[in-house]
Amino acid sequence: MDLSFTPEEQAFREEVRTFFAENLPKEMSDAVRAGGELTKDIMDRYHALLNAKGWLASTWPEEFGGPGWSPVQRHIFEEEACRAYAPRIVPFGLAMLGPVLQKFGTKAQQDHYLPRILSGEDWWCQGYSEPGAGSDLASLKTRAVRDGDHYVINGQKTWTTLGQHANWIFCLVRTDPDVKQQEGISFLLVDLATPGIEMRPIKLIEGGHEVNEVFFTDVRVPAENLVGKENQGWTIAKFLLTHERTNIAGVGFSMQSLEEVKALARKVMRNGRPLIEDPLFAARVAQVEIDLEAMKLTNLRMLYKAQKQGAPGPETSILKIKGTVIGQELKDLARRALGPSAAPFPGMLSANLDPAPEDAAHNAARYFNNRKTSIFGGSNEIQRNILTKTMLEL
Amino acid sequence: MDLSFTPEEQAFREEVRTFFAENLPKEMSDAVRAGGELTKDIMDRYHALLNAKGWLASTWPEEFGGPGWSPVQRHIFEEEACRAYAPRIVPFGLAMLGPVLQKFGTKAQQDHYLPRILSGEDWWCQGYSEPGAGSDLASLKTRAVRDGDHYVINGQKTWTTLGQHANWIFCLVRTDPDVKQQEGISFLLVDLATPGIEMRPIKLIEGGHEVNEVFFTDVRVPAENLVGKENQGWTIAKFLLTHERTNIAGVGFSMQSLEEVKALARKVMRNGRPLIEDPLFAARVAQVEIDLEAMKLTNLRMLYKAQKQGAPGPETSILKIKGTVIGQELKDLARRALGPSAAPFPGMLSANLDPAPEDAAHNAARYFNNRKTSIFGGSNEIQRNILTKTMLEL
Amino acid sequence: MDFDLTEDRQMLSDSLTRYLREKYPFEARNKAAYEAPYHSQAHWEALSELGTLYALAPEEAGGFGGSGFDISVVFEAMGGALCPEPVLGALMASRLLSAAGVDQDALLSGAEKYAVATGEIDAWYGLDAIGTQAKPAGDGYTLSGRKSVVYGGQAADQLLVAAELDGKVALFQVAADAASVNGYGMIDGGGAAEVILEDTPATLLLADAAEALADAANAGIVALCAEAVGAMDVLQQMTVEYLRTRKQFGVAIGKFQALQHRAVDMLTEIEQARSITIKAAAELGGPEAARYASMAKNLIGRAGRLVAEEAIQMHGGIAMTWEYPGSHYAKRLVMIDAQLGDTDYHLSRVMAA
Amino acid sequence: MDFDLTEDRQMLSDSLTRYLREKYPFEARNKAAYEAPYHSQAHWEALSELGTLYALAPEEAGGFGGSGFDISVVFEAMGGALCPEPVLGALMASRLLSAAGVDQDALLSGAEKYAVATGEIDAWYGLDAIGTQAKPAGDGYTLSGRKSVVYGGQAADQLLVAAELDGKVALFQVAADAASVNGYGMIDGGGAAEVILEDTPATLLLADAAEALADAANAGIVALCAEAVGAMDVLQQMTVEYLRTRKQFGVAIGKFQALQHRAVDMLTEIEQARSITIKAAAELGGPEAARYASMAKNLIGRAGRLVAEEAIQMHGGIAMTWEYPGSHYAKRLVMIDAQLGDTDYHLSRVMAA
Repeated sequence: MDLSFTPEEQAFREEVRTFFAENLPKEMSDAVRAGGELTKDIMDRYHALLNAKGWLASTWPEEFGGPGWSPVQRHIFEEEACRAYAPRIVPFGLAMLGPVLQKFGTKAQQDHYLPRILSGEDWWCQGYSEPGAGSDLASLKTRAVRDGDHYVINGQKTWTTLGQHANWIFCLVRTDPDVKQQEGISFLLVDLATPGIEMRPIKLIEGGHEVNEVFFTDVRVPAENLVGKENQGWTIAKFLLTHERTNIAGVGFSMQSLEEVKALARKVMRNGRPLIEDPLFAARVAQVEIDLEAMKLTNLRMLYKAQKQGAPGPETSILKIKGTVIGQELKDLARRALGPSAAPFPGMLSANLDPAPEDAAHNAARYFNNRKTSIFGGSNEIQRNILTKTMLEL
Repeated sequence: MDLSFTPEEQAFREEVRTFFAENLPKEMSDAVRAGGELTKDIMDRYHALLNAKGWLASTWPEEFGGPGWSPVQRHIFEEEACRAYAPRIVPFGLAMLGPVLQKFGTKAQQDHYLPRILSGEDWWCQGYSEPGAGSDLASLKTRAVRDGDHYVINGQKTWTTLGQHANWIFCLVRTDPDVKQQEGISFLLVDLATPGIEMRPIKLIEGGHEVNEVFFTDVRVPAENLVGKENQGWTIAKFLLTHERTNIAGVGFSMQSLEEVKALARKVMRNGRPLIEDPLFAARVAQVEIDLEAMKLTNLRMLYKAQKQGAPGPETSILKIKGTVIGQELKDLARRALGPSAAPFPGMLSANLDPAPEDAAHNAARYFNNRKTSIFGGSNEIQRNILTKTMLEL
Repeated sequence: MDFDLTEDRQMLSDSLTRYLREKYPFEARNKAAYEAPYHSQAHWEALSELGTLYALAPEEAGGFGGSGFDISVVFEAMGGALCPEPVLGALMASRLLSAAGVDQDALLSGAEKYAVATGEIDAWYGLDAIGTQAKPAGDGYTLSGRKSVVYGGQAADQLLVAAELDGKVALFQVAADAASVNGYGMIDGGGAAEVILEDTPATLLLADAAEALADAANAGIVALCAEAVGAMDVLQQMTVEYLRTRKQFGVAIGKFQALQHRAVDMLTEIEQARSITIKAAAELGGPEAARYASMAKNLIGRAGRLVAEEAIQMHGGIAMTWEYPGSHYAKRLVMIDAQLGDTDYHLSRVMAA
Repeated sequence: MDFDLTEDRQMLSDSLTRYLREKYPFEARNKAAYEAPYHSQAHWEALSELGTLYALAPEEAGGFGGSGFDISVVFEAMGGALCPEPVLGALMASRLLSAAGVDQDALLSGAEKYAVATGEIDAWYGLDAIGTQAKPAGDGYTLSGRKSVVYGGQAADQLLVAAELDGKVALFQVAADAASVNGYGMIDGGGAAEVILEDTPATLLLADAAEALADAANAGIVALCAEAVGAMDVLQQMTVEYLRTRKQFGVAIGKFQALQHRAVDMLTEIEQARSITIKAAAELGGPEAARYASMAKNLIGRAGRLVAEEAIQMHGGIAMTWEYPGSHYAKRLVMIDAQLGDTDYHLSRVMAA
């Protein structure tokens, strides 16, 4: 039993910290601190910055251009990125499609697509969920019919995050409607410039544009864009959903939020005294700080286990459930700390008129937006079902 | 919309309050305050005191010797009884069997049994639950087979509260095993002196003797002891379970507990100051006080509705759920307030050695004992199932 | 004891509810709530004509209501429709004008819209730390300071402003066009303003306004609690309806017991919220008004958050969208906590009592 | 980073667990736990022979352990069996004797049982309000005061007593038979004592004991947290097993989703409790020991209550009975909160930091 990092890991942490200190442009960290939506330009430039260093594709093996990091190194990188208020890496190409192509793709697909992900030439988005298939993903209805050397897609995808920036989409489609649900699904790569595709924004609860609907009408996709075998898509989907779960607890982001909440509570006044001196608010902060401190260890314990076993186990669902609850509680505190000054619609007021301190004007919007975290990526209810079966065996 | 009581109701409250002030022996209220188990003698004498006043059978119509109170009067009586630290009325004969006999019993049964309940000659206990039939009461297995002018009972009942004091038991028994569960059940009155009955104590979590198991081996019961028709028992059981729910929220008891917690928190010291000055503890108290204040109104609203409709509706399950949660929270605070002095097994120490203040030595025992309230009388899970069907229609 | 509405109040409730449902449906509501001036003058006038504002004032002030139950009837109906009209300001101003003995015909007819400006960046909920200062100037006074997040301020004709005068909190009336009023929209709809006062001319209404402001706050709290109850009822109904119709894994998700039990817990808290609001309404104007207002606002703050979060979670993604009305109910229920004192502020008041 | 036990600790854990399961089964435990002297001398000796006490002290004190992880291994095993033996007093006393530089062979061999007497009726958790007074008397000292709920005091040979001397909290050793030790049993099993000191002869160990007492408390907290984790694991397993086997309405109740999800939430909190206990164990003896001990004790207090109450509720009536072992686990998990500072006390310490 030893909670310390090895000297090599400590040195790695220093290296990452120094890299961010020296190379992350202030405008990027300022934009992250401000809490609004990031521009495509910022995300592109951040990716380029990491790619130049060889750190962009943290989960990829070296043979494909990844840094060859251990899970612990990836964890350290994520912590330090949060600490530096770096943007998040957009996961669709790097954390999702990349590993899929590495495992299921042809050599030709790997050679073609992977470098374009790293270079930023392709921005991928995800075509998984459908209006009628949320938690029950396998019930998806979007059809792809083989027609010569093409598939013809008809149907609709939804919750396509940052699709407005993307030029490619990977989709789960139904290629055989006559077999058991899970057995008739395929995984297709689709150029968004193909005729018949329409992407429409979905405005979210807080007013932001983050997700989209994608409509497919007789969209012809070359058969070579099939990944894996026809009707093997469910295997790929499951691989993708369980593959990259090391950052599922969002510990780094919660540490960031905790720091923000504490700074805010020292700054804002309530009843003539700094809010942090209000014992009820201070108790809320301390309570979630304790839960987060425990979650850090829970996360490391499961990381350690995953590293030993070679893959994360079903117990990572605990990280998803508790991690999102902690993150949401912190966003609640950040909003609560502001009192009425949380209420103005973000972006309407100049900084000198905004009653909220700088960087806090989006706190209510972030609270509402953050409710998604317990819904997407397998809702917390689905995670409880998984744990019921796997850990409790009920 | 008017929350005030009528002048008549106010006068009634005064009358009850005066009665308790003038007539309730101090040893009784002291015993209730102390929080341990009450002796049979105290309960008998308390019943006699109320019976002499004509107030014992608060739910009975006047024709059977009840006071003919409205639901609001009953509510006022209960509040005042709690305020005076009067013992609880033992419900098995008065609140349960009495109304059953009045609705389903023969004239002969009514004439024989009802006066004996009032006089205290008979102490009834309840034979409902079985080891395998808790929440799923209708699955009960205790058999009664007709043999001439007798029924012969074999089986086992459990959770028979205060059965150690009883001379009679009313039982649900299976008289027809070949029909749908609910249709083969009958309601029988059994003299506990009948050969073949054995009552064994169940020691509870906190060490008290409050409930019992009852074993029936070839117990011969006269057929005239059947209430209602054979195989009509489930109708009676449902009537009994839903009939007397006005005090289900336990508001009076919770008000009593709140007062005790506040008094205790003013008395005991923590970190050199009275506990009530600890903002975290004070916040716990204030929070449950608010919930209780709301519950008082929720209770009155449902009482009002029941009075208008003639019977309580399914929404009274809300009273059970929230009422028990509030009561349990208060018992938790009463234990928590004591710190380590809650831990000594009650009754082991003389008052001068007991580290807990007088009347608080049972606080931990009461906390543990009180966990039963969300389990018995239809567990809170069963109440949620009921509300799902009736109020949410899901 | 009587938990039924009087016939008059029932009629008011029905007519308001019907108007809001038929004439101010959700698309119109969202347009008014999120586009300047963050309410609709036409609907404001129509609601005024229905007697909404008169119901908030007693007969001696020219109205026909003014009790806690009159207030809760109006605001529960408004909450059910998420009505963004600045009626709260009218209510609180009416209480203050009554206390000052000032005529309020223009308020009650809806001809003039009032906003009450008490909160400041360092003094949101109490009056102790108010920084706005009053100075005598000629026959009247001038005010200097900043009032923050003045609900309804973006649309107000008149502002009632709390300011320090001779070591006491006094109440002044300021014509909105005499001050720098910077209006904006709110994340949950409706509007507010930052009000900058710089030697702004003002009329003194009450030299010692603490009691009147406390009464106005208590009335405002009853209003907000009733509004929340109205909104919770609707959001609960939406959620249950969604549970009935949305299918996953081949069955309606309302068949999943874990969701059933959580929906029951929502229902339970809503009934508790309704109860404490009735209690606060009954006590309004009496000696215990502040205590029960605090109890109510605390419970509403907790219940509102629970109902909002659980409704979103049980809906799933759809309730995360702007298009789905439920999301706006959820936002209102969360944000209402920050008006007139939040959960913790009011818990502290109950603790101190 | 390494979350596996060392081979030595794994062996200790295994041998303790095996002993407790095979030689100290539940009926024997209940008899010892609830009948005077509220532990079993024979089992105490056997556990001592297994090296239990030596594992709690470092080599320089004559033991072979003494780190946070040694402590947590021992107490997690004891918690799993609800072992009522007074090992906690030995642990805390060992830390104090080490700080005082006093030989502790009799303690580590189990020959003498120690209890640590700090708490008083008006000063349960902190040292600030301690009322027991020390006076010089001849070559030594005498103590006067009352120490309350001294865990293990009913069985102790030696008492280590915190008392005020020259305005500081000092530490004294008192032979149990020199004081008035009034033993009793606890509602969750095991024993304690009220210790009345009236000019009782005492040996000064540390004139300024604040730091040593804080260290002993931190070690005790790690022990209690590990004990709770051991007990929670067992109670969780019992509950899940009951959910698998108990049938109502014709199906195992573990098929009801509402119960499934609550059982998952128990599991989650237990994993969190395990994590924070590991953290507190790792930090024991370091500069942040008190902070992480407080975090751990707070989380354990909350998780323990949740697991206890949910286990009882999901079992139903059976877990309300003395006969069912689960009820005793539930009691221990609730009552452990009151030892060495409860949920709120430790939350306050984290808030203050």
